[in-house]
Amino acid sequence: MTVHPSAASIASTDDVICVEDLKVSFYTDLGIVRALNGVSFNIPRGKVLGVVGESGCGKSITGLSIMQLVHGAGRTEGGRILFREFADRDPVDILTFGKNSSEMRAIRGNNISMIFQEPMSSLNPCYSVGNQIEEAILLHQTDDKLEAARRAIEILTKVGMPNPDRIAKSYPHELSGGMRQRAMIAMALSCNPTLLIADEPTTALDVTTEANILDLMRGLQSEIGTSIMFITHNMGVVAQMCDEVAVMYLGRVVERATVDDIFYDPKHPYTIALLQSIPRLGRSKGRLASIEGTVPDPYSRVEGCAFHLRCPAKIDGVCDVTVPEEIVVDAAKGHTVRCHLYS
Amino acid sequence: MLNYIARRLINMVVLLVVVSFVGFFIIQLPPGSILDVQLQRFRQMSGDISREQVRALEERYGVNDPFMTKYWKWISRSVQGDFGTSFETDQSVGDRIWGRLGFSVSLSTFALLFTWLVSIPIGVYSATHRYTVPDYIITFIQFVGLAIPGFLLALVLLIIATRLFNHQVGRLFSPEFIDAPWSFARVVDMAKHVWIAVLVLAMGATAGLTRIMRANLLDVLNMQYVQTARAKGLDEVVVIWKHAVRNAIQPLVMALGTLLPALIVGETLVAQVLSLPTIGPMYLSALRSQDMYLAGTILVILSALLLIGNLIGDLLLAWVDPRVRLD
Amino acid sequence: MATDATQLPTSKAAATEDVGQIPQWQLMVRRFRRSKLSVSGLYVLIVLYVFMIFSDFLAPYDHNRLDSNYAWAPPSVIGFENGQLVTYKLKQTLDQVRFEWFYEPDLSAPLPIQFFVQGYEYRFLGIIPSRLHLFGVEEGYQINIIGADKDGKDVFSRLMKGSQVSLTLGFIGVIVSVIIGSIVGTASGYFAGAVDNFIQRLIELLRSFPDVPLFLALAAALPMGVPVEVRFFLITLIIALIGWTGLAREVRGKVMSYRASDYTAAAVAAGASHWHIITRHLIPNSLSHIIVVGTLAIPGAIGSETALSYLGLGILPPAVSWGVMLRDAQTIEAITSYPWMLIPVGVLIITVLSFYLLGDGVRDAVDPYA
Amino acid sequence: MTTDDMLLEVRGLKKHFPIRSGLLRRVTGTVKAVDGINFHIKKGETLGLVGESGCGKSTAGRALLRLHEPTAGEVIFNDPELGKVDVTKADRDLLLKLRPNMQIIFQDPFTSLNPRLTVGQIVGEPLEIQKRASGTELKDRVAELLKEVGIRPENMSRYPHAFSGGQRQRIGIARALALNPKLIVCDEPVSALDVSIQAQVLNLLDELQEKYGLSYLFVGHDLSVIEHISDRVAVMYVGYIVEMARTDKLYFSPKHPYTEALLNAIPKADPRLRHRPERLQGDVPSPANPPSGCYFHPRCKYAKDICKAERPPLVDIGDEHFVACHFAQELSLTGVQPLNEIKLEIPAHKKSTKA
Repeated sequence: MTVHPSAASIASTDDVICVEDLKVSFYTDLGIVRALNGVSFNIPRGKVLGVVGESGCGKSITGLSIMQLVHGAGRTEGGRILFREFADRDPVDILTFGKNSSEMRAIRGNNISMIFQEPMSSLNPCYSVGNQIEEAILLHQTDDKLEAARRAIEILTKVGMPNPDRIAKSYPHELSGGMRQRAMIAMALSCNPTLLIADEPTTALDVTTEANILDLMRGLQSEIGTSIMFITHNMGVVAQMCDEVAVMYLGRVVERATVDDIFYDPKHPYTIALLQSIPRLGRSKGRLASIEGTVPDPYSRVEGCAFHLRCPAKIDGVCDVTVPEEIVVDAAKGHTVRCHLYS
Repeated sequence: MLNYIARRLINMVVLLVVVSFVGFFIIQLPPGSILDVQLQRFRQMSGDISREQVRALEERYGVNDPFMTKYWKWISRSVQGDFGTSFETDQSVGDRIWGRLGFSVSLSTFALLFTWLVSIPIGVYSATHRYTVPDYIITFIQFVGLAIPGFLLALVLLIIATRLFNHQVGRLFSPEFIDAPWSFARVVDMAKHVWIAVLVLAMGATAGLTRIMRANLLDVLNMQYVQTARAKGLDEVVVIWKHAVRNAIQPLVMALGTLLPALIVGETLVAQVLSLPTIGPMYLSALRSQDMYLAGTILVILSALLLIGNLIGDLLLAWVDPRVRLD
Repeated sequence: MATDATQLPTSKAAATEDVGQIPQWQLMVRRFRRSKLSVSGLYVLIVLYVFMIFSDFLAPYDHNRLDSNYAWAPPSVIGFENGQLVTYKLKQTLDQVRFEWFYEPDLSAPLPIQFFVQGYEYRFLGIIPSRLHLFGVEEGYQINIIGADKDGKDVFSRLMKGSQVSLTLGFIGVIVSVIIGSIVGTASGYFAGAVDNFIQRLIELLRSFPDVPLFLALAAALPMGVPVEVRFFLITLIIALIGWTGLAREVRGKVMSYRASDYTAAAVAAGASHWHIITRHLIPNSLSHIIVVGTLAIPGAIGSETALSYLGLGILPPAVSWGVMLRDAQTIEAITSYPWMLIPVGVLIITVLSFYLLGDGVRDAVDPYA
Repeated sequence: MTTDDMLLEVRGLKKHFPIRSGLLRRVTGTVKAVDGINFHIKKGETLGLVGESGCGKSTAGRALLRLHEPTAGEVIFNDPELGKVDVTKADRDLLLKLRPNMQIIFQDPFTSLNPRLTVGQIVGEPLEIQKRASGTELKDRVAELLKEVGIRPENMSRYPHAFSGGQRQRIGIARALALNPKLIVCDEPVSALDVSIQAQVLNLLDELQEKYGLSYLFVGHDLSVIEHISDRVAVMYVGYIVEMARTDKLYFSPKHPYTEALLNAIPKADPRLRHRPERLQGDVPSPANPPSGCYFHPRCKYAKDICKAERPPLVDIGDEHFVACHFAQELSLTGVQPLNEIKLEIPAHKKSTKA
């Protein structure tokens, strides 16, 4: 398969991250799982990119790949991840660094940080919240312990903790889910990263807490100017949070557009079907349009377009044979789609 | 916390009473008593003993008392610190036990330290190098360590020490130090003798704990907070030792409480082979000669050690893991 | 009508067999097979147990047959002469200084090894009387393929006879303790409340005794002078009595989690009886766990029997077990001068090791994520 | 026989769990998971029970089926043969007769099917328990049930591990259908599923309801899903129902401040509807240690003194709209705005290229 750098993925100086044709496979006892089959997208500086898709589409793996945190059985088998810390610097290819190399560690937590889905298990139960935030500050920013403690409390205040001094001394199990996620955000933002990767940060939270966390992230994002890669499966969250969206299906980005275009002018049948199938608040009752079938099991390899097995607009002899290339629908807005209907 | 300790202590006292009762019952089960052995000896020495003499002895040892009376005599005196008189040697049970128990406890403590010092790093290595050749080798050695009887290892080490280094091991001290007062030289002498025992005692436990450590660490390494620590940019060494090991070590801490008494009694066989003056061989001979006060006392003391050990383990766990709230 | 959710092909390269049809236990067998070490452990155990079944047939002599001419005789030299396997008569000389017997094979006096010979009488599998033995030599001489002990008893014959105790006692003890532990644990976990409370107190009490001393005390309380079979039975009981508490606790934990599961709730919602839930959902799911705990407990139980017998509190002579045989190997002199006395120890280690490897493999197969 | 269209009436249902602590492990408190709730379900109707985690909605669903033994209250079920029966007081025999009419489907499709049984055994189990069928008859019935939920009957001999989450959920539904129930408690049946699968399962539930006249108690936390499936909705907060009304009423003109806050918090799937209304601060209180008066008062922006002192009862403010708020009549709250209908269609390919 030939690689065509798409319009969107031409490494513009405005992009913090430019992922090109990323391929990751997992070698398990039961077979090979091709998690990413050539993922390409970019994250513009100071913007929020939403990465949406159903479970198994590879969205989390993409996030972990940027951090070089894919574990044991997973192997990166191709592609580039270009990271440009400042607009006037040359980009570096993260994949050329070793997983535990000093270069990679200097980026992690400092230039690119990450928050995870489960606030209950993402903080170490044995150390106080303050200690865990200070750890990152001491690693990247200062050697002065008092200064680190001061900054930790400052950032805890910033994420809206009601009583930051007390929170800093408390242990994770003493905090509610929402508070823990705030602490995680504080930790991730403690070194003013260029990019924040948020892997379903609100999925495990209740709606009222989720709303607060989303407000907080949006507010801090516009204040600090950090770019965010926001991984989620919730279209509502995407609509509220993101500037741009990449829709993933089975290890590929199938559509990439601004958030308005995704919701008002979607092109890929999968994106359309996804939007149709969600029950929307305030919409009249009736049958939901659903996508037939299920996501193929991860060990199998689907020929042609991965979505053709469930696609209502499938073209026989085309979709089940050739993998569609990335097609630019609107160059100005950077709207691209991988679908034979538009070739 | 205090509430918890108080509750545990009350529970412990209740359990100890029941344990002493059941233990005493088991120990006096076998027919006959030490008295028969005693009388045998008297007969051999002085030919004949009168009925009165026998009765006097019976009276003294309370041999013909009903079970409850025997138990009561023993337990009421034990509580006052008087564990009765050993039939066999006519010595106070207390005196005999304390000296040996001291050796047993220090020996086991050394073994425990050794176990921890060895099993944690090896377990960590094994878990972080899973499915590599060294991991397989470590795993295999662990199983061999579990499978080899301690006394055999003691024998083999004994042979190596005597034949190769011409070094007299076994026993606790060189003859010139046995009755000597404590001094630096005596400690050095003890260390020279005791290393085999420590090594042998620690072997089985080390193999087991390494295995546990490996499994726990593998679990913990899958936890999200380990990933969080990596995402901060921490070096893998720090991730493992600061964030993962601290959490994986908890079952080992819990095992601490049970391990000490287990080691104390586990040395029985080894102590036999190495002729160590510890509590195990004493308990064994007391059982054999049906010296019920001695055996019963040792059994209850060991139970108390086990219960105290469990309590210490739980308290340590609360200290290591802030999530464990003892209320 | 609902659309068919299973109709779509999930894969073009469909597997040749339908993994979905394979029950869980078969998937476990497959996972087990992947662990080479565990599989070899299983094979070793199969060989050992086959030897045990045919032990009387394989042993040339009664385990207590004395022959002072063969005291401390080394393993027989086997040769091949005139088209048949032979061993040699021994020249016995006394070392006057060290007062030890020395043996040398008399290479001029071959003793043909006879096969399928008649020897002492035994009952195959405890039922069929027989005098048939695999091999032997001319009456009046002895073949000791792995040497003889201080009384000239054939170590190989004793090893074979001893396996009948050592390979079964611990095994049966664990089976009994597994049965007790499973029943008590299931009852405790399922009925909760007062039943659970009582059982938990009982277990707590039993576990307040350090196990080895309790074990020794119970063994010491066993009556002397009872037939071997009775003693065997009583020691088995002791092993079971001490072992069941740990298993009961684990089974209780498992049963409680299965009882709280949604599929159990679904059965309750359909009106299922306690019996239905226990037999349909709780026991089948706990079973694999019980087997794992049981398998891993066997080596410990074998070790316990050996230790007891070694200390003179377990199986007593004239009966023989590997533990009894160890008593002859407990001095430096025995090990250095008569190293073949260590062969039973070696066999014991291999047995225990194989059980550990087997148990480890079974555990990984049953619970691949633990 | 009754011709009443009421199927289930729940009155004052409570489920408390004891907390033990102190020296003697005495009961020192209770977790009031469900603390006296009233609602009813009519024949063929779906009642949505919505709330945040820990509000007691699942416990309520299970308590009325007596999967948890209720602490107090009545659950009056209108059985087609036995008439109105209080489920909480039924003895073993009566319960056995009542159970087939009240079934349940679960949230987690991976733990709700016994991994050791085949799909056929799982779906056939209720029939076996109730001795409704055996042998080939059982097999035929199971095949029929599987077809009903969109699973091919050939899958009967396969094990759950061979199925995806959505397929397993269908199997769970077939199991619940096996005894021809009148009422099914749906305990968050779609919250563990992917969106595309969620729609399939919701449609299936709709179809089955229509076909068999089923009533659902649909427990969930996703307000969009609840709105889609329910005729009426009850909102729970810390063990208590704070508002209950017809779906459109509850969503478009809520009367309880908590309902308002919940509706405002949902991220709307429309980028042009981005706004940041006032958010609810603080956390849901623990049911072991709830605040005084109205449990919602510490987080409520409209709270007055009376809210701290008195717990408002659930009262009917007309047209079957129940609210537990001292100021239900006075407050004017904002609900959901009718959504911009976005026209979406999958572009069809020219027919000529189709084979």
